[in-house]
Parts: sequence; C-alpha cells; structure tokens
Amino acid sequence: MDFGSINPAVLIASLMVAAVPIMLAALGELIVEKSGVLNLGVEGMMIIGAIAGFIVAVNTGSPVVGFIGGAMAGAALSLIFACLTQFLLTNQVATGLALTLFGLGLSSLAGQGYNGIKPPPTGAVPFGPLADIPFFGRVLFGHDWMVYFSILMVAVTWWVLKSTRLGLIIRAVGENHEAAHSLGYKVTRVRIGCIMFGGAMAGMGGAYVSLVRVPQWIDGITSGAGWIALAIVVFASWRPWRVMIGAYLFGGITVLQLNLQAAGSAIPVEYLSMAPYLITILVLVIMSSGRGKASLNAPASLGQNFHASH
Amino acid sequence: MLRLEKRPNPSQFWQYGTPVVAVLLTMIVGGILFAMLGKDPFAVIRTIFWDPIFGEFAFYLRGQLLVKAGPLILIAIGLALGFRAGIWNIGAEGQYIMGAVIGASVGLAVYPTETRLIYPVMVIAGALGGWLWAMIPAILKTRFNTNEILVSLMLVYVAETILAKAATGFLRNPDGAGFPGSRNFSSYKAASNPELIAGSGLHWGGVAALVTAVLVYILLQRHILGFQIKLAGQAPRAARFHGVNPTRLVVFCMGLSGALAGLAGLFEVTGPAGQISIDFNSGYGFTAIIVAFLGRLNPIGIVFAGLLMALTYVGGEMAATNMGLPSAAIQVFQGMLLFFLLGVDVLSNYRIRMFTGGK
Amino acid sequence: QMDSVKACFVYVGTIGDGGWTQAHHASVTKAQEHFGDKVQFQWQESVPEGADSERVLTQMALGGCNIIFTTSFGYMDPTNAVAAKFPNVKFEHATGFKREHPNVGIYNARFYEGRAIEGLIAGRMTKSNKIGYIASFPIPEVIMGINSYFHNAKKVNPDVELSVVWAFTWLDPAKEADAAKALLDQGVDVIAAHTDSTAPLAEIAKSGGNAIGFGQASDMEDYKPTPRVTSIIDDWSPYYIRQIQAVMDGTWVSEDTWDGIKDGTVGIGEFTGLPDEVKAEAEGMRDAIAAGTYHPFTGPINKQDGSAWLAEGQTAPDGDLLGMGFYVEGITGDIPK
Amino acid sequence: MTGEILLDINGISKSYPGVKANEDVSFKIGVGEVHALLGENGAGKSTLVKMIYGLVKPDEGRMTLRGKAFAPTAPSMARELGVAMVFQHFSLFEALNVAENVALGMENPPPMRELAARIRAVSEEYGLPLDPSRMVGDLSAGERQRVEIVRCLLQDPKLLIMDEPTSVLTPQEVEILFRTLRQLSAEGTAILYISHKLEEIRTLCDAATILRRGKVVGTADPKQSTARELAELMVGATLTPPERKAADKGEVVLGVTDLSVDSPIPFGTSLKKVSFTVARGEVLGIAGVAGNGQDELLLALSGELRTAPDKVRLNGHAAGDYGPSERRNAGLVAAPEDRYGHAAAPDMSLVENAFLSGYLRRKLSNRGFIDWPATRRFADEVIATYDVRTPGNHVAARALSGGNLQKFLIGRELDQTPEVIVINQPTWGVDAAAAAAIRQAILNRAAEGAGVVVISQDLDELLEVADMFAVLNEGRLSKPRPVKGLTIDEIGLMMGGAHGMEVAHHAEA
Ligand SMILES: Nc1ncnc2c1ncn2[C@@H]1O[C@H](COP(=O)(O)OP(=O)(O)OP(=O)(O)O)[C@@H](O)[C@H]1O
Ligand SMILES: Nc1ncnc2c1ncn2[C@@H]1O[C@H](COP(=O)(O)OP(=O)(O)OP(=O)(O)O)[C@@H](O)[C@H]1O
Ligand SMILES: [Mg+2]
Ligand SMILES: [Mg+2]
Repeated sequence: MDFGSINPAVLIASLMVAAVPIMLAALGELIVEKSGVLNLGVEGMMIIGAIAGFIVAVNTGSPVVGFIGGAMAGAALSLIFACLTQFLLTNQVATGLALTLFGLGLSSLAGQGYNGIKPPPTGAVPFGPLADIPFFGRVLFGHDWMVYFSILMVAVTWWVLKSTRLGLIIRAVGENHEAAHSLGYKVTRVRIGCIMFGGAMAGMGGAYVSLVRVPQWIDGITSGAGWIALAIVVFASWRPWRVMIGAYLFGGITVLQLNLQAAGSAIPVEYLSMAPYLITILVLVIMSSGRGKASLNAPASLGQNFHASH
Repeated sequence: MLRLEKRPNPSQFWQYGTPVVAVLLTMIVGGILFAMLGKDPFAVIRTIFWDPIFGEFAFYLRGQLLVKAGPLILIAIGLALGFRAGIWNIGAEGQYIMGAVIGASVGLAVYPTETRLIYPVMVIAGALGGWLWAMIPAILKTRFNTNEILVSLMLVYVAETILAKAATGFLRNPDGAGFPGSRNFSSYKAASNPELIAGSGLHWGGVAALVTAVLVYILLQRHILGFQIKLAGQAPRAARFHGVNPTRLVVFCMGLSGALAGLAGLFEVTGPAGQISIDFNSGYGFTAIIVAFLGRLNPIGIVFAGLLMALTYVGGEMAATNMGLPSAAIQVFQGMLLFFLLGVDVLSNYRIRMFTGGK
Repeated sequence: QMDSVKACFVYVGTIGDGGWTQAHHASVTKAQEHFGDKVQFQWQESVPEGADSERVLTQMALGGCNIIFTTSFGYMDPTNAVAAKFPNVKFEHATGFKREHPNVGIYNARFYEGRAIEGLIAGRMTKSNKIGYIASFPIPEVIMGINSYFHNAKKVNPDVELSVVWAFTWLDPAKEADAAKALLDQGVDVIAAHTDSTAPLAEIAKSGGNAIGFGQASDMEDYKPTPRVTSIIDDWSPYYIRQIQAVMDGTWVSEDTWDGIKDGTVGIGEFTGLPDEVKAEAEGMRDAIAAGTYHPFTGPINKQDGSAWLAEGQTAPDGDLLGMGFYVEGITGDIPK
Repeated sequence: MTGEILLDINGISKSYPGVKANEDVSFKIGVGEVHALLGENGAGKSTLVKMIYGLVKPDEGRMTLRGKAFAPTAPSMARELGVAMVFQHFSLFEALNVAENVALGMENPPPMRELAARIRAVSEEYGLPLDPSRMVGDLSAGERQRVEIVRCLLQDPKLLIMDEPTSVLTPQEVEILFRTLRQLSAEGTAILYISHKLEEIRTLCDAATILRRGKVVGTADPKQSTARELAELMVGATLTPPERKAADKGEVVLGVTDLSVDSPIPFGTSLKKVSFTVARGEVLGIAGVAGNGQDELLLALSGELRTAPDKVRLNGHAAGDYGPSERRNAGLVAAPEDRYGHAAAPDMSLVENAFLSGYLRRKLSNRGFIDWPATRRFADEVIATYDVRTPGNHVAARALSGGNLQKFLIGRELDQTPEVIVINQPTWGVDAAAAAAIRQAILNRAAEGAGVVVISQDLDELLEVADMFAVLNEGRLSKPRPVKGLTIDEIGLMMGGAHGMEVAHHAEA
C-alpha cells in the first residue's frame, strides 16, 4: 500500500471540508435528541436546505443569504415533524421517515429549473500570510467561513448545553418530561424549539453540500449524509465535541478511501468503498457496548411522546 | 381552543375511519399541489386512483398492481411485526438485495441444470440471505446494545456495493459480452418465477405475500408469539414479566423480517426483474416501511396498503407519462399520504375537545 | 406512411440529473422542435430498471406509442420482452446488445472516440505526468473509455501515469467531488469523469487553475474556458430525428447503430483554454476520427499483462470493444472484479 | 401562630372527564400554620395543591394570598409569590446533579458556583446535608427528598406544600423532617401537608381539612382526634381490620440463599447476599424505603432476573436459573409494584392482561394457540371474585382506576392456586376499603397453605399481615424476625437509621 504519497496536511484539510454537512446536521440532531425527540428526517431536512439554499443563493447572488435560506427551509420542514409529533403525538420514527420521503420529493420539485447552474462561490477566508505556514497553513487557514462556523457551532452547542439555563432546561426536558412539566416548563414548546433548531442546522448542512461541496443542484444531492449524521450523534454519545470527532472521522475515512484509490492502493476498491459504513458500524458497536457513562448519557425520554393530561 | 383528551378505550370507529380520512385529505391537498404544478387536479387524481383499476387499460394494470404490491406486502408484514415489538429494522432494502443475490447465486451456480428442485432451494437460499443480513444488526443489538436502526441502514449501503460487485463480477452473465448483469432467469425455466395465470400479475411472490398475510394475522390474533410481540412493543417490562426473552424476540423479529425481505428479493429477481443488475433493487425495502405504517402494522391492513401504494405508483406513472407530472410530485404525494395517516391516527386514541378560553 | 406519430422515451434518472438523462432529454427537446406538431412526445422519468420498466413500456405501448426509446442499459431485457408482445410498436434500446425481435433496434454512441481526444489533451497538458479518471462501474463501456483515454495520452506522452478512482455510482455529486479532490490531492492535474455531474469540474475549478477537466454528457459550458477545456456531448437528436422520421415514412427497420463523432452523436465541445498547438492537434484528431482516417485503438496495443491484443496497424474490432474487460498495457491497478 | 390568614381558598372546583376532582372546596391556612389535607386515594388532594401551585387551572372559585387575589397561571408565578411544593412523585432529573436539579426549580438561580455554596449552607442549616455536585440518580430516596425540600427552602417560601413526603422515609428520617418543618413553621412559613399516615398528622399538624370525592367533608383538630376518628372521617364508614386465621407453618416452599444480583435498572440498587426462607402458610413482610432493592428483589424472585440455580429454591428444587414461565410452572406467582407497564400492559384489555400472567397455570393456551374464550372466563372470574368495578372485560387496563386495577392484578395472581406468592406494594395507592380486601385475600391464600412474601413501604400494613419481618436496606436484607414483639423503634433501626441525618441535626441542636 502506498500511504507515502498521501500528504497528511492535504488529507486533513480535505476531511475538514467533507465533514461540514454531517457535522452541522449532527449538532442539530444532538440538540433535538437531548430534548428527548428522535427525528429521523435529517436527510429530508438536509436536502430541502440544499435546494432552498441553492435557490436563494442563486437569486440573491449571496451565499450567506443562501445559507440562511437553507436554514430557514430546514426549520420550516421540521415544523411539520414538530406539529405531527408534538401536537398529534404521532410515532416519531415513522414521522421522521415520512419527512425524509417528503423532503426528497419536494426538493426535486422545487429544484426543477435549477439544474446545471453555478451558484455564487463561497470563497476561502483570507488569512493572508497565515495560509503560508507550512502544514498548519494548509490545515487551518485555507477554508471557507462555513468550516470555521461549524467548529464555532460545536463550541456554542457545547457551551449552551453545559453552562446555560436554556441548556439545562433542554436536558431536563429530555431527561424527564413529566418532572419538567410539573416544574412548569413548557415541554412541548421547548421541544418544538429544539426540533426547529435541528431543522435549521440540517438545512444549513444541506446548503453547504449544494453551495460549496459540489457546488450545484442535482436531485438527491445529499445522498445519505443525513443518515450518517444520525449515526454520529449516537457515536458521539450526545456530546458536542465528540460529534466533531465523529464527523471528522467519517469524513476522514471517506476522503482517505478515495485517496488510497487515487494513490493506487492494493486494497480492492469494493472494500474501500464499503469502509466508511463498516467502520461506522464498528464504532457504533464499541460506543454502545460499554455499559458506562456513554449509555447513561442518552436522554432518558428519547423518542417518547409527551401529553400533558391537565 | 382545541385540546386532546385520551380516550379510555381506542375508538373502534376511527380505527377503520382514519385511513379513509387520510386518503381523502391527501387527495385534497395533493390536488392543490397538482393544481399549483399547472395540472388539472381532478384529472390527475382520477388517473392515479381510478384509471389503473377501472380505466381503459385496467385489464393489464390490475395485474401490475399485484406485481408491484407483492414484494411491498411481503416485506412490510415482516417489518410490521418488528415495529410492533419496538424493533426498528429499516434496512430491509439491504436484506432484499442479499436475498436476491444469494438466492440467484444458488440458481446460477447449477445453470443450466433443469430440475424441479432448483427453485425451492433458491427460495430457501433467498430467505436465508435476507435472514443472515438481518442477523447482523440483531446480534449487534442483543450482544452490544447497538442501535439497530443505524446498523441495518448502514448495511444497505454495504449490500448495494455487494450487488454492484455481483452484477459486474461474480454473477455476471458469461454470455453477456462483458456487460453487467446476470443471466436472465426468464430463459432458465427451472429457476424462474413466471406469472402463474397469464395476465393476472400473480407470481409466487404474490402468493407468498397473501399466504404470509393470513399466517401472520393468525399469529397476531391467536398465537402466543403474536401476543408476546404486541406486548413487548406496548409494555416491554410487562413482556419480561410475562416471560418474553427480549433477545429471542429481537432475533425472531429481525430474522423473520429479514427472511421475508430476502424472499421478496428472490421472487422479484427471478420473476419481474428477471436478473441481477447493478440497480435491480428499486427501493422496495424503504417503501415497505411506509406500507407497514399505512397498513397500521396489521397484516390485513398491509395488504390493502400495499395495493394502495401500488396504485399510487402505477397511477402516478400514468399521470407522469400522459400528463407530464414530474415523478417527484408522486413522491411528495406519497409523503403526504403518510403524514395524514399518522396525523389523523390520533383520533383513534384521543378525543378532540373544544375549549372556550383558558386551558 | 403515418400522419401522426407518438414517440415515447423511458428515462432512468430525472431530466434534471445534469448528465445522462438530461442529455437524452435535451436531444428529445431538439427532436420536438424539429417535428413540431407532427409528432407527439411523451416521456417518463426515474423509471427503475427491472419490473417497473416493463410495466412502463407496456403502458406506453398500450397508450399508443409508435416508437419507444429505452435509454438505459438495464432496460435491455424488458425492452425485448415487451417488444415481443407488441409487434407493431418499434422499440429502440440504448447501449445494449440484444435484438431478439424484428421491431427492436439498438443504438449507442462511440464515446471512446471522445475519450481519445481527451487523452490526447491530457497527455499534452499534464505537468505532473499524472492524469486521472473517475469511473463509475467496471463495465465494458467504462473500461473502453479508460483505455482510450490512457492509450491516446501515452501516445503523445510516454511518461504519463493514470490513476483511476471507482465511485461505484453514476450520480453522487458529493462523492464525485471527493473523488476529484482525492485525485487532485495526489498530484493529478487532468481529470476525466465517467460519472454524470459537474461536481468534478467544480472541484477542479477550486484548484486555482492548476488542473483541467472535461465536460461529460453535456457541454458544461459554465466551466469554460477552464477548467473545462472541451467536452463530450451526448447528442442523440440526429438519431432520434432519423428514426422517428423512418417510422413516419414506414421505412423503419431494426438496426444496430453505433454512431460516433462522424454522425454527430458524439459531440466534441469547443476547445477552450488550450495552447494553440494542442488545440490544433486535438482538432486534427477529431477531424481524423470523423473522417474515418484514425481509430483510437490502432495497434500495436498490448493488454495490461503484456499479451498482444492488436497488431501493428490493426484497429480494434467492435466486438472486442463492446465486451472489453481488460486494461491496456501501462495502466496500473486492477479492474474491480 | 399569629392567626393572620395566609391563603384563603374559596369555592374551588375542578372537573376531569368523568370525575369531579374538586367540588366547592373552601378552607383557610394561617401564617405559620401546619395544615393537613386528608383524604383517600383519588379524593382530590393532589389536584387541589396543583391548583395552588399554578399547574392546574381551577374551573371555578377564588383564592387569595395575604388578602390579594391569587390566580397563578404557571408554577413560576406561584413560586414568585412565595409558594413552593414538594411533589408526590418526585420531580427530579436523575442524570443531572443536585445543583442543576435545584436550579431548575428556581426562577432566577444564581451562577452554579454560588448556588452550590447556598445549597450547602441551607441544607446544613436545616439539618439536611447535601453534596451539590452529586448525580441525583445516585442518591437514596431520602436524599432525593432533601433535594426537593432544599429547592423549596432556597426560595424563602411563605407557603410550603408537601404532597405525601414521608412515604419514602424511614421513621428516623421522618423525625428529622418534622424538626425541619417545625423550624420553618416557627419562622412563619405555612405548611400544607398531605399524608395518609394519620399518626404523623397528629404529631405535626395544627389543623386538618378532610376531602372525600372532591368535597370537603369536615375539619378536625388532629391533636384532639384519634387516628381512627380521622380515618373514619376520610372513608365515611367504620373500618374493620383484616382477620387472620391461625395457620400451621408447613415445610419451606421458598428458600433464597446469598442472592446477589446487579440491578438492571439505571441508578438501581444491586442486591447483596439476600437470604431468607418462607414456609407454607407463612407471610414474610419485607419493609424498606423505596429504592433499596425492592424492585430488584421482585425481579429476582419472579424470574425476570436470573441467577445461579441454587440461589433460589422452590419446593426444594433449584430454580435460580428459571425464567418467569418456568417459575410459574413451579408454583410461584408474582405481582410487581408498577401497575402501568410492568404488572399490566396499560393499552391492552383486561382479557389480554389476564392472559399475560395466567396463561400457564390456568392453561389458557393450547400448543401455542390462545384459548380466548377460556381467557375471558378467567378474567370474568377475577372481576367477580375481587369486586373489580369495570364496564366489562374488554376495556383497556388504563381505563380502570388504580385501586380497581390493583384488585384485578392481585386477583389474577391469587387465583392461580399458587404455592408461593411474591407481591410488591400490594395496596400502593389503593383506598382503605380496597386495601383491606386485598390484604384479606392474601391472608386467605396463606391460610390455604401458600408461602407469601409481601414487600411494602407501609409499616402498618406489614405489621397487620406478616408473621415474619425483615428490612431491605441498600440491597441487604436484615435477618427476618417474628413480628410479635417488635417495636417501631426497633424497626426504624433495622431500616438503617436516618442515613446520617441524625448526626447533622444533633450537632446543630
Ligand atoms: N476544544 C476541544 N477540542 C477537541 N477535543 C475536545 C475539546 N474539548 C473537549 N474535547 C474532547 O472531546 C470529548 C468530549 O468532550 P465534551 O466537551 O463533548 O464532553 P463534556 O460535555 O465536557 O463531558 P464531560 O462533562 O463528561 O467531560 C472529550 O474526550 C474531550 O477531551
Ligand atoms: N389529569 C387528570 N386527568 C383526568 N383525571 C384526573 C387527572 N388527575 C387526577 N384525576 C382524577 O381526579 C381525581 C382526584 O385525583 P388526585 O390525584 O387529586 O387524588 P389524590 O387525593 O391526590 O389521591 P392520591 O392519594 O392517590 O394521591 C381522581 O379520580 C383522579 O383519577
Ligand atoms: Mg395525590
Ligand atoms: Mg397516594
């Protein structure tokens, strides 16, 4: 095998970009799950974000506005999920799956006429001479602003969950919704807020795919990234920094397998292309098998609906 | 202000009424969508729901409903058993592929031997293939407490790679000039799954689906295993108190749903699809999840849901060819159907009350 | 002689997939413009290969289509199966090899001719002597393209090395972009893609002018003048117009058509961003192929394992190409089995 | 006591579908007064206090607090006006630490560091020491209650509502709690105190209001009334204690030796070397504060948790590795504490619930196929024998009131001709009349020769039904002793004292 020709700086820089969509979506889902809700519709919200972000960016000429549009579209779609699960008490698993189906179809409808268009470019942040530092320049200072924004969001979600009253309330609602309700917290309202935040983050992640990663609009452009994001939340045992690690790991494997191919590695291609999924499964097994802190960190009322009886 | 109030007992009326309400609501909102796309909503709805059954070409399309619904029903029934027990196998697509690949491999390995034994052996191999693929998440769940939703889903991607490898490599038709795809089973009598009654669309897969529906209905209504499945889903601790072994239940439900998905794959690949090809799987495993919920996780309901879903596909295709409706619109339509069904389901367990002011 | 003809098309993707289906649909639109009201056009997107396609074909045949084009390899068996039941309807299957009934024709395009021109440009333009190819699935069509690309690059630049990345997908833009990026990271500076989206070009565009690529299936003119330096444009419209006209005239017969640059089916996009002498050389090859004076696979060519394939001056027989399952000499790595 | 009125409740009514939870309820609480609210299960006590706390909105009626109209629309509003509440079922978050739990119950909590210091200070002051950084899931029930109380104290409440605070405490812990409450009362905080334990009410409270079926049926001065008078006021009838026939002890039917199991419940308590025997005709009462391994013991006896074969012996046969079905076959029936979700499936009908545990001993299935007619007959038999009030056997279990469901579930187990009966909390949340009936049924089975294990937190109940008495404390079982001659103080010591609270209080006093 020829690892020698793979430049680690280049590899790390690539994986940081590859990880942005799943990282954003996984952070959003982390907050959703922390509040006790399991939304399996991440893929649908991502792709709606991808098309909405694309349409907005193309029509306004501003990628920034595009990302905001993607976030708003993701949040709007998640509102369907929120209404169904929080008011009509539908099964969260089924509703999430329906959301994905619906999002895929809707994005394709909305995207008609946007094929083959180039979106306005999201350029690298100008770091000037910093970018020329050997190794670190390439790894740290050559990216577009969304890469830094995604890392910032990791820090923000971590800080909010750990150190703010809002975070405390979110965790309380996800831990024991009956008790939170008795103390006078609006369980349903908190959850709807979290679901919409999750939708916005997924939408923004999707917009990153159509505006930066690819960048263009094509049906089904997110191709399963939402599912990976869900896996990463479990992998991270509901901790923001680990979401970052997980996203980088998955992004890293994806990038590495292609790099290995390009470098003419002797590992059969099929195994390389299965590798990201197999390794994800392996990591899930390792994370969930410990009966330690990781499993206790799962929100206790995850996936259960709450209905205030009075 | 509207408020929900839990019914002491689930409403019998709404249990049957909700699917009808859901379909009607979907027609109304779907109609608005079609109108927004510039199509005549009434014509589209008629094309989707009426024409395949009563229209000009109904003689052909009615059979096709069965062809399309067969695998959906077969897979959905297996999934529904698991869903009832709170076991979320959403990787049926992978099990479907593996059933087809393994079943087809067995048949192709003995090509061109013509004996009556081949097909039954292939059927068993197909079920086994799906079963094995489902055992991976089952065992990881029972041994390591790994989330089966994610594992079964990841395995779909792995199965797709194996399928590509099968189509371009180990199962490739040696007489196919190097093109991808296996031999076509329609030209290998002993291993094929033809229409049983010409023009009816009924093949062994459809028979299996109907038989399975009846058997599973009996299982759920009359057999202790069915009772245990329902119990485990509704009250897991009560199930353990009753004496259910959760590990065994996971293995049973995952295994059964995997085997049924594998069977569906085998029947499909030897029948309507005809051959292993790179993209022979067309999402039945995922659509079946919707069918399972549409059928309210009840085997008889699933038969109707499968036919309804087939109707939206077949009718949707007609609307697409004849009226230029984008295929995505049908997908949106199906998504809405599921939303409405899940949403109005609340009526069977809750009453809606009007409150004047206040709480 | 028919007054009104209904021509129907079965697509494997959506008409907005940016690649294969979009190119077919663009050709259909051209044919539509050509015929105006005389021909009624119908199409169905996203038809899965297998049982669903058989139903769609039957529905179309029942619905009065006079000629049905099935535009993906996977429709081969269903096309023949339905054709057997509707002898009065003409069927045209793209990229396959089976013609079991007199009402089935098959058609394909000699994309390898375009790959040869891309190879020539790659051989001339690479500075690192590393050129890349993003491949979809290991099937003859793709292997043929890889061989043509590499062989013609090597002819003008004996030092050139080829990296192939198998994406195992026809369309997955994120993966295609990653594949392009991986190739760029490995120092590759010319990339041809046999997948459908513009993602590889978009990725190359980010490299700041250090690498080039090609339009695939459509011109992808958004990336002109670089990184897209030329393109292979699938233009099926000449064929569609010809066959539909034949149905109208009552002169349609089953044929096996493999058109190339000469017939306009393989369009070579405008050359942009190339030095004049390379551009001239590429134009020369294009014209020679069109004139039939140059065949991209002209011996001597050995197989990867060193065994002889084509002798000096011999050109590849179509049969060898259509079933191609080997690399030519000089390519490293294995075809996934 | 100044005699100044703090809270005036006037004509409050609240209806739920099918029940009037409160009807025209009126009474007054003075500043610094300890006021008891008495009533049977379902009398409407919790509903009333939830209205005072702003969690439920009354349909009718007015309240005034210090003479000003008081109509809280949310708990936060009630808290701001000086009302604090300790819930009947804890409102705590196991995966959060003490300080976070406290912060969640406060309107404007100070920064965590400061809050932790204040928790320490206040908890010391009232003799309820707490470590703010500990995870609540790791605390004992008594400690958890301290968290609830400290949460209230930090807000300087004018009115403290306590909904059945002592059901989870040891007698010594109750004593300490009472000292705290008296201290608060002396400082001018009024306390609204709900309990079924009438002796407690008599020692603690200054006044009592008695509810029956949502209505005020009387007031009493607890200090001047006997417990029996109070009880009869609550029930509205005279009570007869269960009667027991003296039965001969037979041979040992259940033997447990050195049983140690890890708890499968998050934050649960593992069992440590539990040993005891039960003979035919004998009733072993196991007392203990909730969360000391009762659930685990039931699981280990019912077969839901398996152990090495010789740890549990049924009729002399090693049965530790038997699952629930095998143990039923061997003659053991069990009734878990949690009716909704463990002993019964709430959404299933009574018939299905009858099948749930009765299918083996009542032979309700044939080669795996369920005999529904026979199951219906079994359900009807239980309904008739145990006076279960229900519209029919087809209704969902959750549609029954708690007491009626409990009668059904106990009856389901007792009507299987069992040889060993294990029951956790037989009368939890069941009113006096039904409780008496259930206890009588248990004693009847013992008289017929079954060995019985009753796990309960209600000492009075155990003293009433048990021959032998043991205490489960942090997963360890004390040596069973004959009930005759035991004193409450001895029992309290068996229950593990006050988990170190005493020390703190004495130091302060
Ligand atoms: N700034 C950082 N960059 C990279 N890794 C970090 C950073 N901060 C923390 N980590 C690592 O990420 C992992 C998870 O940290 P995270 O902050 O999500 O956990 P936490 O919420 O602090 O949980 P705990 O309270 O158990 O520490 C740890 O292994 C930690 O060492
Ligand atoms: N949210 C609710 N919905 C419907 N009915 C309710 C609700 N809450 C209470 N009830 C009913 O109102 C009545 C009074 O209940 P409440 O909880 O106030 O009784 P309680 O006196 O506190 O009883 P316990 O001693 O068991 O705690 C009961 O019949 C109960 O079933
Ligand atoms: Mg109460
Ligand atoms: Mg009570």
